[in-house]
Amino acid sequence: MISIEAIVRPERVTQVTQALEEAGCPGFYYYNITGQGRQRGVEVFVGRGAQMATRSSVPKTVIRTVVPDDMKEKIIDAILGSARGPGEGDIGDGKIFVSVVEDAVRVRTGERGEAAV
Amino acid sequence: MISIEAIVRPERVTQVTQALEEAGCPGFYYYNITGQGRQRGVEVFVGRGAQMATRSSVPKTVIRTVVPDDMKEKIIDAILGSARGPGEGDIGDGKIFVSVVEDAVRVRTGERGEAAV
Amino acid sequence: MISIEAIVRPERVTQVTQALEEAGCPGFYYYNITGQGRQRGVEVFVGRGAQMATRSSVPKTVIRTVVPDDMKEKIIDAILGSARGPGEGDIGDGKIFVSVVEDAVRVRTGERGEAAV
Amino acid sequence: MDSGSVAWMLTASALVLFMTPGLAFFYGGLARSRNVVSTIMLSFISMAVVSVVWVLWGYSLAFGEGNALIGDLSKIGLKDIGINDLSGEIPELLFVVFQMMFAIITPALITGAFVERFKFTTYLVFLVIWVTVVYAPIAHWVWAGEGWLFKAGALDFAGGTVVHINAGVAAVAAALLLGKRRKLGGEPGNVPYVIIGAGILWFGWFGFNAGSGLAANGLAVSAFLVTNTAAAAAALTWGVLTLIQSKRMSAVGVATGAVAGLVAITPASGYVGVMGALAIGLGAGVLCYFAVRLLPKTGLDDALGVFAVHGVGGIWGALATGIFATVAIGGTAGLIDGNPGQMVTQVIAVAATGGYSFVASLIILKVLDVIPGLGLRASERDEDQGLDVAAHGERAFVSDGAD
Amino acid sequence: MDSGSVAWMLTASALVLFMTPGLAFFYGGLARSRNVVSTIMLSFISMAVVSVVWVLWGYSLAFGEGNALIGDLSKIGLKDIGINDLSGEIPELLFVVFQMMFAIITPALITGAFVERFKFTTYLVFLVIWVTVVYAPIAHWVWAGEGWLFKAGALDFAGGTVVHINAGVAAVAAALLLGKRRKLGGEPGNVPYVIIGAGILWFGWFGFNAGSGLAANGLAVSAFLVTNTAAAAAALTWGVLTLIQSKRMSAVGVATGAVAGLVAITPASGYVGVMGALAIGLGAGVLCYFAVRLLPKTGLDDALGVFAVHGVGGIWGALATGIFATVAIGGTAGLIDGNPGQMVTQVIAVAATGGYSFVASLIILKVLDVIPGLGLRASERDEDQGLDVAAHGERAFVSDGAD
Amino acid sequence: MDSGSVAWMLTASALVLFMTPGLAFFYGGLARSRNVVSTIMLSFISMAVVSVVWVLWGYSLAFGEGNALIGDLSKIGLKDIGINDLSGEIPELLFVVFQMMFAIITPALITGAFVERFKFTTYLVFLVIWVTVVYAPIAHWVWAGEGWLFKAGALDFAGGTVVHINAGVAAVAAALLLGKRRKLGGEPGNVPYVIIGAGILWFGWFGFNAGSGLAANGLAVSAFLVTNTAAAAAALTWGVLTLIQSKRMSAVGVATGAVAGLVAITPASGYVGVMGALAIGLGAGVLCYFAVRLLPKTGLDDALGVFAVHGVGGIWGALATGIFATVAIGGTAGLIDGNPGQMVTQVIAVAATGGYSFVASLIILKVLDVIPGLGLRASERDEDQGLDVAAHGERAFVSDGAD
Ligand SMILES: Nc1ncnc2c1ncn2[C@@H]1O[C@H](COP(=O)(O)OP(=O)(O)O)[C@@H](O)[C@H]1O
Ligand SMILES: Nc1ncnc2c1ncn2[C@@H]1O[C@H](COP(=O)(O)OP(=O)(O)O)[C@@H](O)[C@H]1O
Ligand SMILES: Nc1ncnc2c1ncn2[C@@H]1O[C@H](COP(=O)(O)OP(=O)(O)O)[C@@H](O)[C@H]1O
Repeated sequence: MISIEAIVRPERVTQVTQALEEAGCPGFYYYNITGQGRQRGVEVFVGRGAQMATRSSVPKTVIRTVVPDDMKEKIIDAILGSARGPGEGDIGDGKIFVSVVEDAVRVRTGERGEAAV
Repeated sequence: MISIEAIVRPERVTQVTQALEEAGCPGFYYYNITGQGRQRGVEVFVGRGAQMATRSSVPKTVIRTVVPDDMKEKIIDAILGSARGPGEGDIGDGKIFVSVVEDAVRVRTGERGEAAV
Repeated sequence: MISIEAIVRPERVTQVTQALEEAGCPGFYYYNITGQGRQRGVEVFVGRGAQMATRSSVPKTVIRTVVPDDMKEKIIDAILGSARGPGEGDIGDGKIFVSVVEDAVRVRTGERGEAAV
Repeated sequence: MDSGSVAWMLTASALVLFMTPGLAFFYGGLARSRNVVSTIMLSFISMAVVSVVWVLWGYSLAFGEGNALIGDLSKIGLKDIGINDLSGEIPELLFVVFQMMFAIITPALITGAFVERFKFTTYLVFLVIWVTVVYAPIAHWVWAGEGWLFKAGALDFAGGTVVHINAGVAAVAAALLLGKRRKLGGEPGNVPYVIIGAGILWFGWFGFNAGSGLAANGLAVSAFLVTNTAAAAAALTWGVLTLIQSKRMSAVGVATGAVAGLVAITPASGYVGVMGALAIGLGAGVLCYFAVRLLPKTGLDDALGVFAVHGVGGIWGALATGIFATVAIGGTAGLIDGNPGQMVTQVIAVAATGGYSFVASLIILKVLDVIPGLGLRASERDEDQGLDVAAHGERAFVSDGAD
Repeated sequence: MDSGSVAWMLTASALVLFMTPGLAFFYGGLARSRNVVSTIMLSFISMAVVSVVWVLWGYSLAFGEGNALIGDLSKIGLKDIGINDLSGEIPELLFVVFQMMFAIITPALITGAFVERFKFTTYLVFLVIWVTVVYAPIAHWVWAGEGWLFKAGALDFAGGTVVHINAGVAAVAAALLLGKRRKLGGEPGNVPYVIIGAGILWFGWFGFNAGSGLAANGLAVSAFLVTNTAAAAAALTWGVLTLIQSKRMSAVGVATGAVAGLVAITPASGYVGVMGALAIGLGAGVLCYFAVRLLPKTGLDDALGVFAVHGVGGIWGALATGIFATVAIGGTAGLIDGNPGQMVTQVIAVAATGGYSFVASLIILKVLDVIPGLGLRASERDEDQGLDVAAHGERAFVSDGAD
Repeated sequence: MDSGSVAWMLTASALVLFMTPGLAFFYGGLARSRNVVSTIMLSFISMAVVSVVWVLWGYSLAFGEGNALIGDLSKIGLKDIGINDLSGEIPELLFVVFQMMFAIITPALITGAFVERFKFTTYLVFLVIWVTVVYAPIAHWVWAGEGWLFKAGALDFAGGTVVHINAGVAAVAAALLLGKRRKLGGEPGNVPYVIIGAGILWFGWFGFNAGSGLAANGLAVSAFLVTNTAAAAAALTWGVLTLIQSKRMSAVGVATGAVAGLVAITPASGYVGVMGALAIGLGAGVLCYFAVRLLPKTGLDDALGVFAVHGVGGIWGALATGIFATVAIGGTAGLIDGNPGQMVTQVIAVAATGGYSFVASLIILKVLDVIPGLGLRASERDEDQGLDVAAHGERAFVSDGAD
């Protein structure tokens, strides 16, 4: 099994999760993070609303799913096809990281391995 | 070392962490996520409180611990024994994912490997 | 590629992320968690402000970065050099976990592997 | 000068002012969380802008003598109004202040249709123009001695036409021109904000309605009582409807119901008794509930349902005033008391204020849309990012550590 | 009709109404975060339900002439009360309104014992019955001219027995029948909500107590002063006790202390001077603090400590009124002023109101528990999931992106 | 006794009391999120501590007859003040109450310089001493019949010197002795709290200023009007300045601007007309905006900019009173009306109150710093961890599941 983690723009979460469902992804979860990469942050007010500072980090959302190895490309394609903003490829659209998962257990049944995913 | 991640119901966090402590788990951390799997979400009000929509995702909590390889089954058992809701095995009780951790460092001391966990 | 996850004190996030930037880290993200380890929690008021209980967990922040393998030690050093509290090595300063990442994809371009990080 | 009435009207003015931050939270809680600050600001800034406009020329246009359609510039900058000049039992300046609070909240109500996509700088210009060109004349028609609707005998004790219908139809005009949000609203971002907002609105509305008689007397008391009764009846009605709908009672629904009841009783509050108030509240609960459910099907993105609540509730209230008005309270009979003619007047008032507001608001917004450098709609990028950061350089909530 | 008194009583009524959303936040902040909406709703919905009950029959049962035990139906639907009919210096309808606000908040206070597990639909029925069967009679006993406790000379200026003891013992009855929550409370979910709630309560309590003389006069001022003094003294006392306990001063403790002081001064506010108020506040701080610490050891899950604060504080206040009442303020002497007999009357009032409320509340709840389709307790699954979603279809906070 | 004035002053007192929780949220929202509770508590606890100090000895020291510099102990514990003893048209006890609310909020204002690092237990001691040694004398100078500034004809209608300059310079003294926070502030932690706080402050300020004439009359109305006008003008000014600065309008900036305008109009509110108020608001917006931008460059960590807003705004207001005062409103002419001498008096009042407050606050804080067991600054560990947990054993927000 592999774990696929996609760091995406928060406003794309609905689209990406829909695409995952359509791609047959059995389950996933997501959470908000603060990210920093090439995308430069924004100017924000600090203190009592008269001074500004640049915040280099931006809000992102991580969507993670654990799937059988053979779904890898399908899932990646689903994410690539749904996570891009309106501009078709802007800095800050995010990343996907893939890593190996050794084992999985379904709490309800105690099932192991791919059957548990 | 291995990383064990358990996705559980938020209301079971206290029980699971207690079980982990009892199983001799050296440390762990947890955070809230939004999950989607077989468990169907709930109907919620949207807008100004007269229309409803089904939210397919549900709040869950991830509990993660990194432990020496040989503690794997003990930890899994502890989680299985504590994460199930009152119904003894309901859809949505959650999953456990196990993966390999290559190295660990204790910030305080700089210790490496299993000693750092 | 490897994934480096550092669990640090929330009040050290600015220092650590700065150190990461200086170490040439291409990107990272962070999120708040609740952690438990050797560090004992604090006494807090419960209920209506007359009874106390000990909360064993403490707020921490996870900072995660995915980097080429050869940056491992540089990144770890950067974290070790910036994550420690004023006391130079207190219990609760945190941990670093290293694991393997198989693949990476840049959403914007579809680039793969180290080029995507 | 009656010091008791001065005391009450000072209080009532403060209460009505406080409604605007209340509205800011009510609307802010309904918006998605990356637009909380911007939604709040749409209401809050009205306190700053309209206060200034009102003392400079707004009051004079609304309540200067003028003609049947509009006041004049005789009171510009409030000149020549001494601190002891009276308007009835209270100083005229107190009337200025009390009326100012109404002028502040009315455009703020419209902004429920603007949220998550209106360009803030354009909104500032809109505020100035709309209060001048739409609000002041309608207030003059209905409440000034020379106003044609006032003379025609239209009953609007505290602003059903001037405030609510006016704001409700302006919201429709705005939704038409603005178009849909890129991402439609889902669950409200912060239900407690909605509740505290509704609580403040309910509290402040006592000033709004019970202050509209401009005196501390039996009529004020009656207005207070019927205001509370209608709010309660509508809140309960809405709550029960959601319970029937889904076995769950929506807190946002109850809060919205309360506001719908408050809207509907507004024009009637000086004319009807407690039984009339129960009927008005019940009617408001039912009508606005179905309006909130059904109006989105038109495809119009009146984001927070301003027309469904203030438009529908305001129209119902204006008509219900014609139905339930009773001589024993306000000296005028309505339909039930045997005066069907009042209904005609009420319909005219609704049509005239609604019609004028719709057309004028549409024109104003259209003009603002095409002026280079203005334009109604924030950029797609800003809308996606959320207007809090894009238009105000602020995030609502910043936690420690990872933020 | 004195316009100054009308002005003040309009304000006071609005202030007391505002206390209920304040209480909603106070309690809402103490609950765990997945029950914020439901806890808030338990208070907020009382504004909708009780307002209607009150104008329909509640007021008549409480203040209609009747006999020593209960009013009658002569004022049902407030019929025949004209807008200029007086009750003392103010219109009777203003008395109706002011008293309504007390009837709204009293059952809301009880709900601190209901949180996180009471079935909401049953609660709606409970509200109607409890106000009718428990609140109205007790209000009649203590405040109506014919009421037996009134005639016996029991002193309760603003509701120590009628409101606080009443709510406090009803909470015990509820906790007994409901049983424990599946997961007991830990840290409060939202401390700022507790503080803003306490702030609103403190603010509104000026209306509650200083309005209870029904006039804008020296007695109202005195009640205002002692109210503030007792609140401050109790807040400070509680804060210092937590400091002694743990070297930390609990903000929730200070807020709770303030409420305890406000509760205790309520019956006394028209009878005692500022030194009496300091003593009452100090006593309330100490007694309620230890009650909050010790009562959970009984095993009773009075979740937010309603009895510890309102029961204990109310009893202390009722007795303290008998101790500290002074002729110079309210015309009646207490123990210190040489009238030990007053203590007897106060004890009788405490026992009678507490006893009746306990028994009647227990019976009502028991009956509701066994009626098919009702029942007191939410299902285990709903309780685990949190009542916000289960009973209201809403989450308190929804953030963007991952939610 | 005029019941209308009593009604208004009861209301005004309640409004001013409510400002302190408002300030608690205003400041609390500006702090970083692990110091929300502690920042709120710095304000909130003042209600508990100062209320007690005031009735025990504070009022007597401030308003007991005494001499030109300080009152006496003749009214200690408010002894011998009967409930019907008058002070002008209202009971003296009402004057006691109203003034108490000012004594509560003044030290709370200072705490904007304390946040995130002041030791809470030391703060409790500071509160008692500061109100006694700094606040009471200055109030006596300016407002008591015997006070030397009062006699000198210094104009301060509602507390520009006594409250704002006083708090502003005390904040500088505190920042000097405390030193910088270990981690300077960034984005405000909770913008909606800032807005609701500002909304409550604006609302409550009507009591503050329009109550300061101690009667419900034309002057109160005028004060109300100019208060609103200056707040609006300053809020708008600040908002526009941020728009110029960054094309974004800061909500926190608008809220701060409103407060700056309210501060500046405070001393002037009984003396100037609406045009003066516009000028004062505009000036406050500009001056305080630049003060907030520039003062941090001094290296002084006045964390929430207390001096920049209350000090600069207060000084501007005091001088502007001398400029814009007009006989038609308050009976005294200012510079524009041809009385340049008033400016001299105003400068003296600013210098005297500011100078005394600065020196006395510095000494008090220095002494507290060196007393063993006290000390001004929390430990490094506590500061890092955040004072909510360290000093109050509480976290502001606890969510379910992972918390
Ligand atoms: N090496 C990395 N490790 C972990 N997260 C990263 C890394 N690089 C980028 N990210 C995350 O991905 C997000 C998008 O990356 P960014 O460099 O801004 O844009 P792009 O992926 O389009 O080049 C960042 O905000 C950060 O959250
Ligand atoms: N393939 C997956 N990858 C990641 N998380 C998953 C996956 N499947 C399920 N989950 C998580 O586990 C939770 C429980 O899964 P669900 O399918 O609802 O119940 P069950 O595990 O009992 O079959 C989901 O809410 C989701 O958060
Ligand atoms: N085995 C573990 N697995 C996952 N997280 C851990 C583990 N041990 C510790 N942690 C995390 O690291 C934090 C610091 O650990 P702790 O034992 O308190 O201090 P130290 O690392 O200095 O010994 C904990 O709060 C927890 O979040």
